Amino acid sequence: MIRVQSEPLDSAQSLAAFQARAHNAGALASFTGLVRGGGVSKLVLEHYPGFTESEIARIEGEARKRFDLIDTLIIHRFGALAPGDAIVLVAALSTHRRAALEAVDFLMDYLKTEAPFWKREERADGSHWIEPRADDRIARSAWEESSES
Amino acid sequence: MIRVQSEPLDSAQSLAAFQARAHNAGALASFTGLVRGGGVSKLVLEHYPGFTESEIARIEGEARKRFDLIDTLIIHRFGALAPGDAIVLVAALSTHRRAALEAVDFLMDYLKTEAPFWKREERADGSHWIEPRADDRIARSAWEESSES
Amino acid sequence: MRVLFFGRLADVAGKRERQAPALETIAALRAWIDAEDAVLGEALRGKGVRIALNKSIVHDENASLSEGDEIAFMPPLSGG
Amino acid sequence: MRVLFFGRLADVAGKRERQAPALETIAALRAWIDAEDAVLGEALRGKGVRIALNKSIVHDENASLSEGDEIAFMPPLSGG
Repeated sequence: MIRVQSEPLDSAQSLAAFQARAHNAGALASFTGLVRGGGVSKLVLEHYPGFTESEIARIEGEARKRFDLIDTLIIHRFGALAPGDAIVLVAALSTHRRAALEAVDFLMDYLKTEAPFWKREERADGSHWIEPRADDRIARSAWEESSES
Repeated sequence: MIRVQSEPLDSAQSLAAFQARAHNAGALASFTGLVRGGGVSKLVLEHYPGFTESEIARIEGEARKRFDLIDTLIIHRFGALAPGDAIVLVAALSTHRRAALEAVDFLMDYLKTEAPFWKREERADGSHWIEPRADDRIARSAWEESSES
Repeated sequence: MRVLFFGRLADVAGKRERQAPALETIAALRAWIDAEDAVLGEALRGKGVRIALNKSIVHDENASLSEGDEIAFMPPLSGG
Repeated sequence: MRVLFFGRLADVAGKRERQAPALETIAALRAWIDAEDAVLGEALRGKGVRIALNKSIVHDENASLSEGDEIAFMPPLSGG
Protein backbone atom coordinates (compact mmCIF):
# COMPACT_ATOMS: atom_id res chain seq x y z
CA MET A 1 0.00 0.00 0.00
CA ILE A 2 1.24 3.48 -0.86
CA ARG A 3 0.06 6.74 0.67
CA VAL A 4 1.40 10.22 -0.03
CA GLN A 5 -0.24 12.53 2.45
CA SER A 6 -0.06 15.93 4.11
CA GLU A 7 -1.75 14.60 7.28
CA PRO A 8 0.48 13.66 10.22
CA LEU A 9 1.91 10.17 9.97
CA ASP A 10 1.29 8.00 13.02
CA SER A 11 3.81 5.33 12.24
CA ALA A 12 2.93 3.05 15.19
CA GLN A 13 -0.76 3.01 14.30
CA SER A 14 -0.05 2.46 10.61
CA LEU A 15 2.31 -0.40 11.46
CA ALA A 16 -0.29 -2.01 13.72
CA ALA A 17 -2.86 -1.96 10.88
CA PHE A 18 -0.27 -3.34 8.49
CA GLN A 19 0.77 -6.09 10.91
CA ALA A 20 -2.88 -7.12 11.28
CA ARG A 21 -2.77 -8.10 7.60
CA ALA A 22 0.26 -10.31 8.24
CA HIS A 23 -1.54 -13.64 7.78
CA ASN A 24 1.25 -16.18 7.61
CA ALA A 25 4.17 -13.74 7.65
CA GLY A 26 6.82 -14.39 10.24
CA ALA A 27 8.80 -11.20 9.70
CA LEU A 28 7.88 -7.51 9.78
CA ALA A 29 10.65 -4.97 9.22
CA SER A 30 10.12 -1.23 9.24
CA PHE A 31 11.88 2.08 8.99
CA THR A 32 10.61 5.47 10.09
CA GLY A 33 12.41 8.63 9.00
CA LEU A 34 11.98 11.52 11.44
CA VAL A 35 12.65 15.23 11.10
CA ARG A 36 15.84 15.99 13.01
CA GLY A 37 16.08 19.01 15.26
CA GLY A 38 19.45 20.72 15.48
CA GLY A 39 18.34 24.22 14.55
CA VAL A 40 15.66 23.29 12.04
CA SER A 41 12.34 24.91 12.90
CA LYS A 42 10.43 23.46 9.97
CA LEU A 43 10.95 21.04 7.10
CA VAL A 44 8.83 21.62 4.01
CA LEU A 45 8.42 18.81 1.51
CA GLU A 46 7.20 19.58 -1.97
CA HIS A 47 5.99 16.80 -4.26
CA TYR A 48 4.61 16.41 -7.77
CA PRO A 49 1.08 15.04 -7.38
CA GLY A 50 0.50 12.06 -9.64
CA PHE A 51 4.13 11.67 -10.63
CA THR A 52 5.33 11.17 -7.05
CA GLU A 53 2.82 8.37 -6.47
CA SER A 54 3.63 6.62 -9.72
CA GLU A 55 7.37 6.79 -9.09
CA ILE A 56 6.91 5.32 -5.60
CA ALA A 57 4.74 2.58 -7.13
CA ARG A 58 7.55 1.81 -9.56
CA ILE A 59 10.08 1.58 -6.70
CA GLU A 60 7.71 -0.65 -4.72
CA GLY A 61 7.28 -2.87 -7.80
CA GLU A 62 11.06 -3.26 -8.02
CA ALA A 63 11.22 -4.37 -4.38
CA ARG A 64 8.37 -6.86 -4.84
CA LYS A 65 10.18 -8.33 -7.83
CA ARG A 66 13.52 -8.54 -6.06
CA PHE A 67 12.49 -9.85 -2.63
CA ASP A 68 10.11 -12.56 -1.52
CA LEU A 69 7.51 -10.33 0.15
CA ILE A 70 3.94 -10.81 1.30
CA ASP A 71 3.14 -7.11 1.49
CA THR A 72 4.75 -3.69 1.58
CA LEU A 73 3.73 -0.35 3.08
CA ILE A 74 5.05 3.06 2.07
CA ILE A 75 3.65 6.23 3.60
CA HIS A 76 5.32 9.55 2.75
CA ARG A 77 4.46 12.99 4.05
CA PHE A 78 4.48 16.25 2.12
CA GLY A 79 3.87 19.78 3.36
CA ALA A 80 5.26 21.40 6.52
CA LEU A 81 6.76 19.17 9.21
CA ALA A 82 8.20 19.93 12.65
CA PRO A 83 11.23 18.29 14.32
CA GLY A 84 10.29 14.82 15.59
CA ASP A 85 7.55 14.36 12.96
CA ALA A 86 7.68 11.20 10.86
CA ILE A 87 8.48 11.95 7.19
CA VAL A 88 8.33 8.44 5.87
CA LEU A 89 7.34 4.96 7.00
CA VAL A 90 8.42 1.91 5.05
CA ALA A 91 7.50 -1.63 6.10
CA ALA A 92 7.78 -5.08 4.59
CA LEU A 93 6.14 -8.36 5.55
CA SER A 94 7.75 -11.62 4.56
CA THR A 95 8.04 -15.19 5.70
CA HIS A 96 11.79 -14.56 6.08
CA ARG A 97 13.47 -11.93 8.15
CA ARG A 98 16.30 -11.34 5.70
CA ALA A 99 13.90 -10.54 2.85
CA ALA A 100 11.91 -8.15 5.06
CA LEU A 101 14.99 -6.29 6.32
CA GLU A 102 16.66 -6.09 2.91
CA ALA A 103 13.46 -4.86 1.27
CA VAL A 104 13.18 -2.00 3.77
CA ASP A 105 16.83 -1.09 3.18
CA PHE A 106 16.32 -1.22 -0.60
CA LEU A 107 13.11 0.84 -0.49
CA MET A 108 14.74 3.55 1.62
CA ASP A 109 17.79 3.75 -0.66
CA TYR A 110 15.53 4.14 -3.68
CA LEU A 111 13.14 6.60 -2.05
CA LYS A 112 16.12 8.76 -1.05
CA THR A 113 17.35 9.04 -4.61
CA GLU A 114 14.31 8.48 -6.84
CA ALA A 115 11.14 9.56 -5.07
CA PRO A 116 10.07 12.97 -6.38
CA PHE A 117 10.22 15.12 -3.26
CA TRP A 118 12.11 18.32 -2.64
CA LYS A 119 12.99 19.38 0.88
CA ARG A 120 13.43 22.85 2.26
CA GLU A 121 14.69 23.46 5.78
CA GLU A 122 13.77 26.57 7.68
CA ARG A 123 16.41 27.77 10.10
CA ALA A 124 17.05 30.97 12.00
CA ASP A 125 19.24 32.17 9.11
CA GLY A 126 16.60 31.47 6.47
CA SER A 127 15.37 28.78 4.17
CA HIS A 128 17.59 26.19 2.43
CA TRP A 129 16.85 23.52 -0.18
CA ILE A 130 18.38 20.16 0.70
CA GLU A 131 20.24 18.44 -2.09
CA PRO A 132 20.59 14.66 -2.06
CA ARG A 133 23.73 13.38 -0.38
CA ALA A 134 26.47 11.63 -2.31
CA ASP A 135 26.36 8.61 0.02
CA ASP A 136 22.65 8.16 -0.72
CA ARG A 137 23.49 7.83 -4.41
CA ILE A 138 26.30 5.41 -3.63
CA ALA A 139 23.97 3.26 -1.48
CA ARG A 140 21.49 3.07 -4.33
CA SER A 141 24.15 2.20 -6.90
CA ALA A 142 25.25 -0.73 -4.75
CA TRP A 143 21.86 -2.36 -5.35
CA GLU A 144 22.28 -2.02 -9.12
CA GLU A 145 25.63 -3.76 -8.95
CA SER A 146 24.22 -6.55 -6.81
CA SER A 147 21.44 -7.19 -9.33
CA GLU A 148 24.00 -7.75 -12.07
CA SER A 149 25.93 -10.35 -10.14
CA MET B 1 15.84 -1.08 27.03
CA ILE B 2 15.42 -4.83 27.41
CA ARG B 3 12.28 -6.66 28.45
CA VAL B 4 11.77 -10.43 28.66
CA GLN B 5 8.11 -11.00 29.32
CA SER B 6 5.30 -13.53 29.26
CA GLU B 7 2.70 -10.78 28.64
CA PRO B 8 1.53 -10.20 25.06
CA LEU B 9 3.82 -7.93 23.08
CA ASP B 10 2.08 -4.98 21.45
CA SER B 11 4.82 -4.03 19.07
CA ALA B 12 3.11 -0.91 17.69
CA GLN B 13 2.52 0.54 21.14
CA SER B 14 6.04 -0.31 22.30
CA LEU B 15 7.49 1.30 19.19
CA ALA B 16 5.41 4.44 19.72
CA ALA B 17 6.76 4.79 23.26
CA PHE B 18 10.28 4.17 22.02
CA GLN B 19 9.92 6.70 19.19
CA ALA B 20 8.74 9.32 21.71
CA ARG B 21 12.23 9.12 23.23
CA ALA B 22 13.80 9.82 19.84
CA HIS B 23 15.02 13.34 20.66
CA ASN B 24 17.31 14.21 17.81
CA ALA B 25 17.26 10.84 16.05
CA GLY B 26 16.40 10.89 12.38
CA ALA B 27 16.12 7.15 11.91
CA LEU B 28 14.08 4.43 13.59
CA ALA B 29 14.41 0.87 12.31
CA SER B 30 12.53 -2.07 13.73
CA PHE B 31 11.89 -5.75 13.30
CA THR B 32 9.01 -7.77 14.68
CA GLY B 33 9.14 -11.57 14.62
CA LEU B 34 5.69 -13.17 14.49
CA VAL B 35 4.55 -16.74 15.11
CA ARG B 36 3.83 -18.31 11.73
CA GLY B 37 0.72 -20.37 11.19
CA GLY B 38 1.01 -23.30 8.80
CA GLY B 39 -0.21 -26.03 11.09
CA VAL B 40 1.28 -24.71 14.32
CA SER B 41 -1.36 -24.38 17.02
CA LYS B 42 0.97 -23.06 19.69
CA LEU B 43 4.59 -22.02 20.10
CA VAL B 44 6.07 -22.38 23.58
CA LEU B 45 9.23 -20.47 24.45
CA GLU B 46 11.27 -21.51 27.42
CA HIS B 47 13.95 -19.23 28.84
CA TYR B 48 16.50 -19.20 31.67
CA PRO B 49 15.49 -16.35 33.98
CA GLY B 50 18.45 -14.15 34.81
CA PHE B 51 20.77 -15.71 32.25
CA THR B 52 18.51 -14.86 29.30
CA GLU B 53 18.36 -11.21 30.31
CA SER B 54 22.11 -10.94 30.85
CA GLU B 55 22.88 -12.60 27.51
CA ILE B 56 20.52 -10.20 25.72
CA ALA B 57 22.21 -7.30 27.52
CA ARG B 58 25.57 -8.55 26.27
CA ILE B 59 24.25 -8.73 22.68
CA GLU B 60 22.79 -5.24 23.00
CA GLY B 61 26.13 -3.97 24.33
CA GLU B 62 27.88 -5.39 21.25
CA ALA B 63 25.45 -3.54 18.97
CA ARG B 64 25.91 -0.26 20.87
CA LYS B 65 29.68 -0.61 20.52
CA ARG B 66 29.54 -1.45 16.84
CA PHE B 67 26.95 1.03 15.56
CA ASP B 68 26.37 4.72 16.21
CA LEU B 69 23.06 4.42 18.08
CA ILE B 70 21.02 6.73 20.27
CA ASP B 71 18.94 3.99 21.82
CA THR B 72 17.90 0.38 21.36
CA LEU B 73 14.81 -1.61 22.33
CA ILE B 74 14.60 -5.39 22.68
CA ILE B 75 11.41 -7.07 23.89
CA HIS B 76 11.25 -10.86 23.85
CA ARG B 77 8.32 -13.07 24.82
CA PHE B 78 8.43 -16.36 26.65
CA GLY B 79 5.60 -18.76 27.46
CA ALA B 80 2.83 -19.92 25.15
CA LEU B 81 2.17 -17.96 21.94
CA ALA B 82 -0.43 -18.34 19.21
CA PRO B 83 0.05 -17.85 15.43
CA GLY B 84 0.21 -14.14 14.63
CA ASP B 85 1.56 -13.21 18.07
CA ALA B 86 4.75 -11.15 18.22
CA ILE B 87 7.69 -13.13 19.64
CA VAL B 88 10.29 -10.41 19.49
CA LEU B 89 10.55 -6.69 18.80
CA VAL B 90 13.91 -5.11 18.10
CA ALA B 91 14.30 -1.41 17.37
CA ALA B 92 17.19 1.01 16.98
CA LEU B 93 17.27 4.80 16.96
CA SER B 94 20.14 6.60 15.28
CA THR B 95 20.89 9.82 13.50
CA HIS B 96 21.67 7.71 10.42
CA ARG B 97 19.42 5.24 8.69
CA ARG B 98 22.19 2.82 7.80
CA ALA B 99 23.30 2.46 11.43
CA ALA B 100 19.69 1.91 12.56
CA LEU B 101 18.97 -0.72 9.91
CA GLU B 102 22.26 -2.56 10.34
CA ALA B 103 21.89 -2.61 14.13
CA VAL B 104 18.46 -4.26 13.83
CA ASP B 105 19.85 -6.81 11.41
CA PHE B 106 22.82 -7.52 13.72
CA LEU B 107 20.63 -7.78 16.84
CA MET B 108 18.28 -10.25 15.15
CA ASP B 109 21.15 -12.40 13.88
CA TYR B 110 22.64 -12.55 17.38
CA LEU B 111 19.32 -13.13 19.16
CA LYS B 112 18.61 -16.03 16.79
CA THR B 113 21.86 -17.78 17.68
CA GLU B 114 22.83 -16.54 21.15
CA ALA B 115 19.73 -15.55 23.11
CA PRO B 116 18.88 -18.35 25.58
CA PHE B 117 15.43 -19.41 24.44
CA TRP B 118 14.18 -22.83 23.43
CA LYS B 119 11.15 -23.17 21.20
CA ARG B 120 8.64 -25.96 21.05
CA GLU B 121 5.95 -26.09 18.39
CA GLU B 122 2.67 -27.82 18.99
CA ARG B 123 1.13 -29.39 15.92
CA ALA B 124 -1.63 -31.91 15.28
CA ASP B 125 1.00 -34.68 15.31
CA GLY B 126 2.52 -33.61 18.61
CA SER B 127 5.16 -31.36 20.07
CA HIS B 128 8.55 -30.61 18.46
CA TRP B 129 11.59 -28.74 19.69
CA ILE B 130 12.94 -26.30 17.11
CA GLU B 131 16.68 -26.41 16.54
CA PRO B 132 18.45 -23.32 15.22
CA ARG B 133 18.80 -23.19 11.45
CA ALA B 134 22.17 -23.45 9.77
CA ASP B 135 21.59 -20.20 7.85
CA ASP B 136 21.03 -18.35 11.13
CA ARG B 137 24.49 -19.43 12.27
CA ILE B 138 25.96 -18.41 8.93
CA ALA B 139 24.33 -14.97 9.14
CA ARG B 140 25.82 -14.45 12.58
CA SER B 141 29.28 -15.60 11.49
CA ALA B 142 29.25 -13.00 8.70
CA TRP B 143 29.22 -10.24 11.34
CA GLU B 144 32.30 -11.74 13.01
CA GLU B 145 34.16 -11.70 9.73
CA SER B 146 33.15 -8.11 9.02
CA SER B 147 34.47 -6.98 12.41
CA GLU B 148 37.90 -8.34 11.57
CA SER B 149 38.20 -6.47 8.29
CA MET C 1 1.37 23.97 -22.59
CA ARG C 2 2.06 24.02 -18.86
CA VAL C 3 5.61 24.25 -17.57
CA LEU C 4 6.19 23.28 -13.93
CA PHE C 5 9.17 24.08 -11.72
CA PHE C 6 10.02 22.21 -8.55
CA GLY C 7 12.27 22.79 -5.57
CA ARG C 8 14.85 25.55 -5.99
CA LEU C 9 13.90 25.93 -9.67
CA ALA C 10 10.53 27.38 -8.57
CA ASP C 11 12.45 29.97 -6.53
CA VAL C 12 14.50 30.93 -9.60
CA ALA C 13 11.39 31.03 -11.80
CA GLY C 14 9.55 33.12 -9.18
CA LYS C 15 6.58 30.79 -9.60
CA ARG C 16 5.80 27.12 -9.71
CA GLU C 17 3.97 27.09 -12.99
CA ARG C 18 4.09 28.95 -16.26
CA GLN C 19 2.12 28.82 -19.50
CA ALA C 20 4.17 28.49 -22.67
CA PRO C 21 3.02 28.90 -26.29
CA ALA C 22 2.67 25.72 -28.37
CA LEU C 23 6.21 24.55 -29.10
CA GLU C 24 7.39 21.48 -30.99
CA THR C 25 10.19 20.13 -28.80
CA ILE C 26 11.73 20.50 -25.37
CA ALA C 27 14.73 22.08 -27.08
CA ALA C 28 12.39 24.73 -28.52
CA LEU C 29 10.83 25.23 -25.09
CA ARG C 30 14.30 25.79 -23.61
CA ALA C 31 15.02 28.42 -26.29
CA TRP C 32 11.77 30.20 -25.47
CA ILE C 33 12.58 30.17 -21.72
CA ASP C 34 16.12 31.45 -22.43
CA ALA C 35 14.66 34.41 -24.29
CA GLU C 36 12.12 35.13 -21.53
CA ASP C 37 14.42 34.61 -18.53
CA ALA C 38 18.07 33.79 -19.19
CA VAL C 39 18.83 33.14 -15.50
CA LEU C 40 16.04 30.57 -15.32
CA GLY C 41 17.17 29.02 -18.61
CA GLU C 42 20.63 28.56 -17.14
CA ALA C 43 19.25 27.06 -13.90
CA LEU C 44 17.24 24.52 -15.92
CA ARG C 45 20.54 23.28 -17.38
CA GLY C 46 21.93 22.74 -13.88
CA LYS C 47 23.50 19.47 -12.78
CA GLY C 48 21.00 16.72 -12.09
CA VAL C 49 17.94 18.56 -13.42
CA ARG C 50 15.49 16.05 -14.91
CA ILE C 51 12.52 16.63 -17.15
CA ALA C 52 9.15 14.90 -17.03
CA LEU C 53 6.74 15.07 -19.95
CA ASN C 54 3.19 14.33 -18.83
CA LYS C 55 4.59 12.75 -15.67
CA SER C 56 7.09 10.48 -17.39
CA ILE C 57 10.82 11.12 -17.38
CA VAL C 58 12.16 12.11 -20.83
CA HIS C 59 15.79 12.14 -21.88
CA ASP C 60 15.33 13.05 -25.55
CA GLU C 61 15.02 16.81 -25.83
CA ASN C 62 13.84 16.44 -29.42
CA ALA C 63 10.80 14.42 -28.41
CA SER C 64 7.84 16.20 -29.99
CA LEU C 65 5.38 18.11 -27.81
CA SER C 66 1.64 18.46 -28.24
CA GLU C 67 -0.82 21.06 -27.09
CA GLY C 68 -1.89 20.47 -23.50
CA ASP C 69 1.38 18.79 -22.58
CA GLU C 70 2.75 19.23 -19.09
CA ILE C 71 6.50 19.65 -18.87
CA ALA C 72 8.18 19.58 -15.45
CA PHE C 73 11.72 20.65 -14.58
CA MET C 74 12.94 18.87 -11.47
CA PRO C 75 16.17 19.46 -9.55
CA PRO C 76 17.80 16.47 -7.80
CA LEU C 77 15.23 14.59 -5.74
CA SER C 78 15.43 14.05 -2.02
CA GLY C 79 12.76 11.70 -0.72
CA GLY C 80 12.71 9.52 2.35
CA MET D 1 23.96 -28.15 43.93
CA ARG D 2 21.15 -27.48 41.46
CA VAL D 3 21.32 -28.94 37.98
CA LEU D 4 19.00 -27.40 35.38
CA PHE D 5 17.95 -28.85 32.03
CA PHE D 6 16.49 -26.77 29.20
CA GLY D 7 14.62 -27.49 26.00
CA ARG D 8 14.69 -31.12 24.85
CA LEU D 9 17.16 -31.99 27.62
CA ALA D 10 14.38 -31.41 30.18
CA ASP D 11 12.26 -33.95 28.26
CA VAL D 12 15.08 -36.49 28.43
CA ALA D 13 15.69 -35.77 32.12
CA GLY D 14 11.96 -36.02 32.82
CA LYS D 15 12.23 -32.83 34.87
CA ARG D 16 13.69 -29.37 34.56
CA GLU D 17 15.72 -29.41 37.73
CA ARG D 18 17.58 -31.94 39.82
CA GLN D 19 19.55 -31.80 43.06
CA ALA D 20 23.04 -33.31 42.93
CA PRO D 21 25.37 -34.08 45.83
CA ALA D 22 28.37 -31.78 46.34
CA LEU D 23 30.80 -32.56 43.51
CA GLU D 24 34.13 -30.98 42.72
CA THR D 25 33.98 -30.48 38.95
CA ILE D 26 31.60 -30.58 36.01
CA ALA D 27 33.38 -33.74 34.87
CA ALA D 28 32.50 -35.32 38.22
CA LEU D 29 28.93 -34.13 37.86
CA ARG D 30 28.74 -35.78 34.44
CA ALA D 31 30.01 -39.07 35.92
CA TRP D 32 27.34 -38.89 38.63
CA ILE D 33 24.60 -38.24 36.04
CA ASP D 34 25.92 -41.11 33.85
CA ALA D 35 25.54 -43.47 36.79
CA GLU D 36 22.05 -42.20 37.64
CA ASP D 37 20.69 -41.97 34.08
CA ALA D 38 22.91 -43.09 31.21
CA VAL D 39 20.49 -41.88 28.52
CA LEU D 40 20.47 -38.40 30.01
CA GLY D 41 24.26 -38.46 30.35
CA GLU D 42 24.53 -39.22 26.66
CA ALA D 43 22.06 -36.46 25.73
CA LEU D 44 24.11 -33.95 27.73
CA ARG D 45 27.07 -34.76 25.47
CA GLY D 46 24.96 -33.97 22.38
CA LYS D 47 26.10 -31.58 19.66
CA GLY D 48 25.85 -27.93 20.60
CA VAL D 49 25.00 -28.49 24.28
CA ARG D 50 26.44 -25.67 26.37
CA ILE D 51 26.94 -25.46 30.10
CA ALA D 52 26.39 -22.43 32.31
CA LEU D 53 27.80 -22.26 35.81
CA ASN D 54 25.93 -19.75 37.94
CA LYS D 55 24.56 -18.16 34.77
CA SER D 56 27.91 -17.81 33.00
CA ILE D 57 28.98 -20.03 30.12
CA VAL D 58 31.84 -22.39 31.07
CA HIS D 59 34.00 -24.33 28.68
CA ASP D 60 36.41 -25.88 31.18
CA GLU D 61 34.85 -29.02 32.58
CA ASN D 62 37.49 -29.16 35.28
CA ALA D 63 36.50 -25.81 36.71
CA SER D 64 35.87 -26.40 40.43
CA LEU D 65 32.34 -26.35 41.78
CA SER D 66 31.17 -25.09 45.18
CA GLU D 67 28.15 -25.90 47.27
CA GLY D 68 25.08 -23.95 46.16
CA ASP D 69 26.30 -23.72 42.56
CA GLU D 70 23.75 -23.78 39.75
CA ILE D 71 24.78 -25.78 36.70
CA ALA D 72 22.63 -25.55 33.55
CA PHE D 73 22.75 -27.83 30.51
CA MET D 74 21.45 -26.01 27.44
CA PRO D 75 20.80 -27.47 23.98
CA PRO D 76 21.30 -25.18 20.93
CA LEU D 77 19.51 -21.85 21.46
CA SER D 78 16.80 -20.49 19.26
CA GLY D 79 15.82 -16.93 20.13
CA GLY D 80 14.23 -14.25 17.98
